[in-house]
Amino acid sequence: MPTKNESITQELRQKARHLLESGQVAAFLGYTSGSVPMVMKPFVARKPEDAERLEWNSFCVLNLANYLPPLLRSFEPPRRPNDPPPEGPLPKVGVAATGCWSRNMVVQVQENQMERERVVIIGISSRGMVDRKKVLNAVNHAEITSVKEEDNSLLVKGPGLEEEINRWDVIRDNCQTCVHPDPVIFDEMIGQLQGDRDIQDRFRQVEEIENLSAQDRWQWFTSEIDSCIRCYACRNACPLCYCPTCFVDDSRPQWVGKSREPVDTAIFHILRAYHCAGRCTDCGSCESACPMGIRMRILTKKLQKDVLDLYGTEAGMSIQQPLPLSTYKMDDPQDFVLTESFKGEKK
Amino acid sequence: MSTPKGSVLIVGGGIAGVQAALDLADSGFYVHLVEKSSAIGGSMSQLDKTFPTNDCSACILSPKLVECGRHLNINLLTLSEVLSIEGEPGSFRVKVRENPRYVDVDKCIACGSCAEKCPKKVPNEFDLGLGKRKAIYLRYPQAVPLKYAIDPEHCIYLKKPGRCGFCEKVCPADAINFKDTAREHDLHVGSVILALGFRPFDPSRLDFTGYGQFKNVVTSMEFERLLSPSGPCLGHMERPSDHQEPRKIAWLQCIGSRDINKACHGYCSSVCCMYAIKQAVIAKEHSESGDVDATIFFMDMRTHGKGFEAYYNRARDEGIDFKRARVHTILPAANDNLKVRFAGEDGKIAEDEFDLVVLSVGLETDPQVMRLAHELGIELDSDSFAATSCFRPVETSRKGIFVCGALAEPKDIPQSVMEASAAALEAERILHPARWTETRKKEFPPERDVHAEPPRIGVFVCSCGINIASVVDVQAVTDYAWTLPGVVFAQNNLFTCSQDTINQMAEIIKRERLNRVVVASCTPRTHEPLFQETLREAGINKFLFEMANIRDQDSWVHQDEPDAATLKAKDLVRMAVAKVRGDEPLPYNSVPVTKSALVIGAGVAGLTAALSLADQGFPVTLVERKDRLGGHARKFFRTWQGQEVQSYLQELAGMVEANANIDVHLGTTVEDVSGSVGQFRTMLSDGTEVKHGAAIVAVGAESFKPRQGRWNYLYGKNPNVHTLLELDQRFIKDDPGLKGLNQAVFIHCVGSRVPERPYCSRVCCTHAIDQAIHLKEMNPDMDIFMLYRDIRTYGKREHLYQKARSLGIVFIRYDLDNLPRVSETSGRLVVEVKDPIIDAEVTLHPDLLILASAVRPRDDVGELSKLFKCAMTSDGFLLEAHMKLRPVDFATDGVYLAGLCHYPKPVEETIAQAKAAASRAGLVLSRDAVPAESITAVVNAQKCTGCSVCTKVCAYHAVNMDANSQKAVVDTGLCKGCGACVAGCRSDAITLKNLGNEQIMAAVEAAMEDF
Amino acid sequence: MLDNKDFSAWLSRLSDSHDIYGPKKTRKGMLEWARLEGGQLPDPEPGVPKSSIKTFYFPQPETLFEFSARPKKEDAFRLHEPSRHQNPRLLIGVRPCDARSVVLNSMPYQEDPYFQENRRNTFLLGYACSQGCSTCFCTWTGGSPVGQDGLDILAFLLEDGLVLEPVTERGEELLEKAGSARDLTRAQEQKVDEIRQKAPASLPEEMEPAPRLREKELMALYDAPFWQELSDSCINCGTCTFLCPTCYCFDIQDETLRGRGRRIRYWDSCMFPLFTLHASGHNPRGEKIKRVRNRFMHKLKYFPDRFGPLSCVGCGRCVRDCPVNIDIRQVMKELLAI
Amino acid sequence: MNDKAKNQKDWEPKIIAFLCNWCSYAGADLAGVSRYQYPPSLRIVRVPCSGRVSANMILDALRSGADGVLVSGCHPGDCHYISGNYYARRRFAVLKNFLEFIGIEPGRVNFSWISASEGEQFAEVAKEVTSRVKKLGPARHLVKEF
Repeated sequence: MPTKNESITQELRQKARHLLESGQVAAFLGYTSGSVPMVMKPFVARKPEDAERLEWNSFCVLNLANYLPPLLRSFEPPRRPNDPPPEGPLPKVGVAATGCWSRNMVVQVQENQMERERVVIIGISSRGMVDRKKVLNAVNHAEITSVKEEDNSLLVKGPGLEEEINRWDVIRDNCQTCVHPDPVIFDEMIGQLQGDRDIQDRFRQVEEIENLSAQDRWQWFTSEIDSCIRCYACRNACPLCYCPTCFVDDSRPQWVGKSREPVDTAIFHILRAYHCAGRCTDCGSCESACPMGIRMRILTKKLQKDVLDLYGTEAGMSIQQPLPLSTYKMDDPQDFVLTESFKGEKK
Repeated sequence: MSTPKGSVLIVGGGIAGVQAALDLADSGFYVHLVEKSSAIGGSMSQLDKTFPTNDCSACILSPKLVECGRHLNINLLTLSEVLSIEGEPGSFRVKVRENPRYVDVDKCIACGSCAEKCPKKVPNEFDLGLGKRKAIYLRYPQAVPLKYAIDPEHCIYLKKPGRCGFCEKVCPADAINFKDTAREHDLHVGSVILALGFRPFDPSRLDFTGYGQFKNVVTSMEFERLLSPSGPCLGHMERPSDHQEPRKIAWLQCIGSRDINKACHGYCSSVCCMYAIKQAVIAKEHSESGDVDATIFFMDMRTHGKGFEAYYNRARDEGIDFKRARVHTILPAANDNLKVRFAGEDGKIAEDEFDLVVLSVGLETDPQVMRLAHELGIELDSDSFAATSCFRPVETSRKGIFVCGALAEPKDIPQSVMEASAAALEAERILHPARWTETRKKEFPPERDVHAEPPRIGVFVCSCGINIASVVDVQAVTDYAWTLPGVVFAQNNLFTCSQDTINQMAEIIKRERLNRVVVASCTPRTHEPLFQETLREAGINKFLFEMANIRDQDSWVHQDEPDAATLKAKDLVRMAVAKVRGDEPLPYNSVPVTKSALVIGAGVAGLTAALSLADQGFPVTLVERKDRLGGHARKFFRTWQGQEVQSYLQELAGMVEANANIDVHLGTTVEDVSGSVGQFRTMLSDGTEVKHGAAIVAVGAESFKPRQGRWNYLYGKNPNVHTLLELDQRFIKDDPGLKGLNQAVFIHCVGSRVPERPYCSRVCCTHAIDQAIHLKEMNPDMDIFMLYRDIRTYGKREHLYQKARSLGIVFIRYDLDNLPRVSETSGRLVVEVKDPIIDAEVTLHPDLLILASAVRPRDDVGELSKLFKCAMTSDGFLLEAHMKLRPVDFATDGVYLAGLCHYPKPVEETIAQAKAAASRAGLVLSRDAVPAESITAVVNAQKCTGCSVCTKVCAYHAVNMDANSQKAVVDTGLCKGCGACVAGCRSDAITLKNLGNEQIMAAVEAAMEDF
Repeated sequence: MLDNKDFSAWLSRLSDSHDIYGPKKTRKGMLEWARLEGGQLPDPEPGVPKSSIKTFYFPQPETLFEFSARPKKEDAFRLHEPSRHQNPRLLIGVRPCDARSVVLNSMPYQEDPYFQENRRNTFLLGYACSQGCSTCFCTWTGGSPVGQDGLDILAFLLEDGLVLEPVTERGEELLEKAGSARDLTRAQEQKVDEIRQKAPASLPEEMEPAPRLREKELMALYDAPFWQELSDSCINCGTCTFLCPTCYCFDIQDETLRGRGRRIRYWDSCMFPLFTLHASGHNPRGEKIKRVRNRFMHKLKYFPDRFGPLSCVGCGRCVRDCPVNIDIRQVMKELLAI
Repeated sequence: MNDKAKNQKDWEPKIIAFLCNWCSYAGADLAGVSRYQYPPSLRIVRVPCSGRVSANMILDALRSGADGVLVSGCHPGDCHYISGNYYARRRFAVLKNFLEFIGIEPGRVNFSWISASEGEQFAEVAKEVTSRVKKLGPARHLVKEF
């Protein structure tokens, strides 16, 4: 009896092979397994036989949307910046997408990073992905050489180590609080849609910090990011970060220093997160990619919370719904404005 | 009439003359501006501050004067007088005598060494003799033209040739010319505007004032000079006798006004109440000791203008003592003080002692002007003001010759400015076929390409008289500027905006090969254009310029912290220098003009404005929400001068309907407005889209109907209680029922000057009194009582007040804390009120009770103001760009206002303002293109991700995605340079020219630099 | 032979004159370099700390000099040395692979005063690895779990203490101050020998890539098809390069602040698109595949061609922490397979 | 910012004020014209519109050593550029919460609406912001030092 992920893998291979064989897509973007346990390799199947290498399991943590725009571009005929777009339809790319990935694809469509027509989305309703760092913590950072996955548990092995871990215990924070596991746009589905999940405390992590004093919040923030080595894995793993020149690399003016000095690191993380405001789908790629275990996701989660509270929108729910920071309402909340609070006092 | 001349003669270089000159010269006519003194500026240049904003008079006037002095199409003729005017509208022959200045204006550099050396001291008439000047002199520091003149009356050399002549010896420019003689000019012009102004009443005619006998009795004009930083005591308020700061000052109102006996001036001078309050407020501010007792003796407090009542209230709160009493003697007291003896309202005699007495003297016409008027065949009225009529407020008795300012009637600055534009309009109406026929075009020298040059920054630090220098150590700031990177020149000036400094600046820019300029003075909002033009004249692009606001935002707000203020000034200069270093030359963009106008509201204002433009050949779309023309005025009986309003209104409406250039939309409102000056697109409720280059908002106001609440007085409950307009209706119908009445009572200020509506409605006093007179004329036996708070029959309207009294109409004053009480017994009205003079309750039984109710702004004005992005006052009227000098402009270019939506006003003022608005709109419509934004967004395609945030946040649809590159592109014609796209862009791919992140942050980082 | 007590006592004596660092578990459970105060011992975890020791030789950032950024001021743009760290540093628990990276980096940085100064000022007390980790492959790159290159002292950890072997003279001198050293028991000697034998064997079989790669024809490697798949998964982050002990690329920037300025050198990564961006806008390594290829070609071909050894010590950090499992070991195999 | 100055009791903070040209900058001018006095702590930077002010600018002000930041624009509906301040309002609302979330003290970064006719209001805001910042003391968190 195959596990859920094994059967998803099978179906994924079939669909991908079919898309490639039938020439509907020039490539299929998925995952394959690699040389290190719990680390999956984003993989571009270009030939039908490649499809057999596709794999789906609980360690597909990086958002594939991140790869789409450049991959699509790679199939366009080379042209100079101001040449007219090529005639006729351009090659398509197939891709597997969970809820958050698909919502990032929506944002990318809204932000002209790709055309919906050019992607064939194979939807997968997410059961949540496993946080490798949680697994390592669970075995007290012992050496792990293999992980066997069942539907609800992980069998972890290493030199002098054999342990079964409850899968849900090591699911990533973002997946544990995920409300929309279903893809919002897709061409085909693998398995059923499970519907929105009812999460009472989806912002618990954020609220805990909100309740601290300003001093303690600063303490938390600085100690959270102090190990940052400025490798930008978080940025590069993010499907929203596609600026040709990141503000980090601007030198006129230099918004932020490039060294590891605390202020520079802080400003990098503040602006990186702020640039995701109203766009972030909490896919958790940043956190999963970070080699230093920094939980920068909490920052974007805070922004997600406020945008929802203030403007009642969540990123990527539909292509039509405008991005919250490039629109407004006459009666948007403004009690944060000093002169408005004055009025309050006078009344 | 054959094609008219394209030039206009303006007589009088005060603010009115200057405004008229600028309007005409900017809309295509050549102007000869004749001024009898050696410099333009008139009375306004002598004032210290102006009410109700307390703007520094010189500061707001100076840019206009300089503009006038520099204007290519204005020919300044100073020291000149008009001798004769022959001809007719469209073609007048004018003889002008230009008296000798004895100083060659082309050579004089105004260095002042002549005056320094001149041995002859004479009283300075600019300071009304309080100070001294030399026989060779400058009228005042910011004089335009800034050229010295020799006063032949006193010059030793001219009296006895061979003696003296020092000036000639010391003049470095060899500008002295004792042989100079009078010249006569024959001017051929199409029209003439008289803006000859007024002269302050000379109180020595009134011996009770002790003026002339006691040193410490001064006129209000003299007191202005005592307050003024450029005055005899450099702004340190001193009294003449001992140069001590006065601690206790009295103002005596109505000196030479409202006085038919001694002064034989029956009229009200209409500005004295406000300027007295202003002087009292400023005196308190000015005093170093900080405690000045100010008392104002008055009969009626006449604060009937926009923002005046609030100013009055604020003054009362600040502890200025307003005494309703008539002063009858002033006696000397110990150490040059003065005993003021006066009769209070209750008739009791009282006495008080003051250090200084200021006589609020009225305005009168100068006898010389009377003579000139006589020679020119201009009819004057019984008060010796130019005779005009309510429906033709700026037309004199002689066709083609127009009048504006105080020559027609005493009035304040905004009113004069309005009339100036209105007079200009009348001239344009006659001469429009000759537009641009006699004008010359401004040619700037080619601009030096500074791209390759390293920054060479010049810093000019202004003292602004003492406005800045009294708080900020300007020398220290100047020295500091020298030490800043890129600065190769720094200088401190007394008035950087004065003509000589301006010219000098241009010279310095050339000499020092400056390629960036910083001026540290006042606010760029008023002075940037002036300095920028100077850059152009010096041959560099005007955008290589920054200002550091060390006055409005430093010296004025940190008066008690000179050190901190100086430190801040240095920071501000450093910031400006850091910013200007990155400034780049920008192109001068322009937008083509749709040569048609939209006028909203078809009341008297709207109709007048529409006609005024249509007559000049500009197509006009006239929008009226009601289904007929006429607006508020349809309810009026007659003007205070007695002309019937309805017949006039029919005539006016008839002309509008008949005019082919006017497209009338009745029962229509404005739905949406897009575009901007020159290129508006407006959607009307009837579905038409109107393209227009300018818009005039004249949506009027409503009269307040006190249906309930404190001001109800049984209105709407008892049939015999009317508002003024309702009584007018009965007059119009000639209702016989009115003749038989025994008693009528008027209650003034119903809903005006009250907490919920703190402004004065300006028109009701005159209107009510005129109605009372009309009733009295219908039935002389009728008893009429006017229950009032202050009678505000300003200007010539005062005659009505006198007439009413002479007809036996009874005036009883009340105030807010004992209002008249109105009741009815068996349908009969009973009015009780306390008469303060006999100090007793009076009970009246009127057959008719008339409520002089307020004029209130329309509730939907807010919507409209949003559509045109115009501001409103707290009272709910529309807010003009500048209370004093731009009374019909909005802050938004290309949009103007007129009529009651601006503030309550009588029909003659509405007409004048409507014509003024038309004149201002003409400035836009008369040209093919208006300057467009140069500071626009620009895209760095290499950085652009094509995410289109910029296109979404742009309110002007100026940013779009290029179909090919899928990168943002900016339409510079549409871009207004707001920068919303810049802040929205995560990639720093779109930026504003000269307002890019790098430059703004350079300023910010400079602000934080340690010393 | 020192037992842990004496070892710690020795360290606390040294800590007066030296700044001592060693691997410690962070509150997040990972092993990372930390300051060791008063005789504190490093955590005896297997494997290498998160960051390599290049942090000590090649700090992030290194201030090259400081200056006043106020034109016209007397001291305008006069450069001066920043006040540098004075105390000698002693790093405890350095793994032989890390130690060897210092030797390798010294080759290109022969002339670099900052690097050399830091090297002079830093003493390395290494811990021999008794057991390789799943991601280790030092033996492939010419190193050894018990290698001495770059170390001043090599230590073998035993249950009851550690066996310290001086490697350099200055190591010798340091050790003299250790005192109270006891001679090895027979058992201990055997244990040490056993480690010497078994440790290398615990690693994947040796394959001497350096000489074999030097023989390879460059273009053949350059055009190898597998680069495409490799770069398909790469996200171009700097994890591999920043964690790698032998990646030494840097960028230089002048920072000015409130009238003062400094020139700093900080890590750069050949994975970043801007790494090779020309002022003209042209970018010779604009595409991801070129950057990925370059990183490995540099480590496995260009560097060996120039200096001999691979620019890799087999610490396995990049393998362990690459978010998309790009594995230099696979790359070596692929290249050697050509 | 030199610490000597900061430790002094009579320390005067430096507050960067980004004021929109059409309303708040004019309001600041009016405060001057009406001689409303306020502390000499503001360093006013004139921007065309509050919609021009980005998160980067506010952070850069703090990074450069500003003890506080004030951004002020036209009242909603009065924007000279139609809608600039509406977008600004959203950006600022989100940014302010976020900065406070990571521990920037409430009161460091302030926003206000001040019209051209609100000179007194401007002085009030200037006083209020200054006193808030004074209570907090010199900024440290995001100030770049070397």
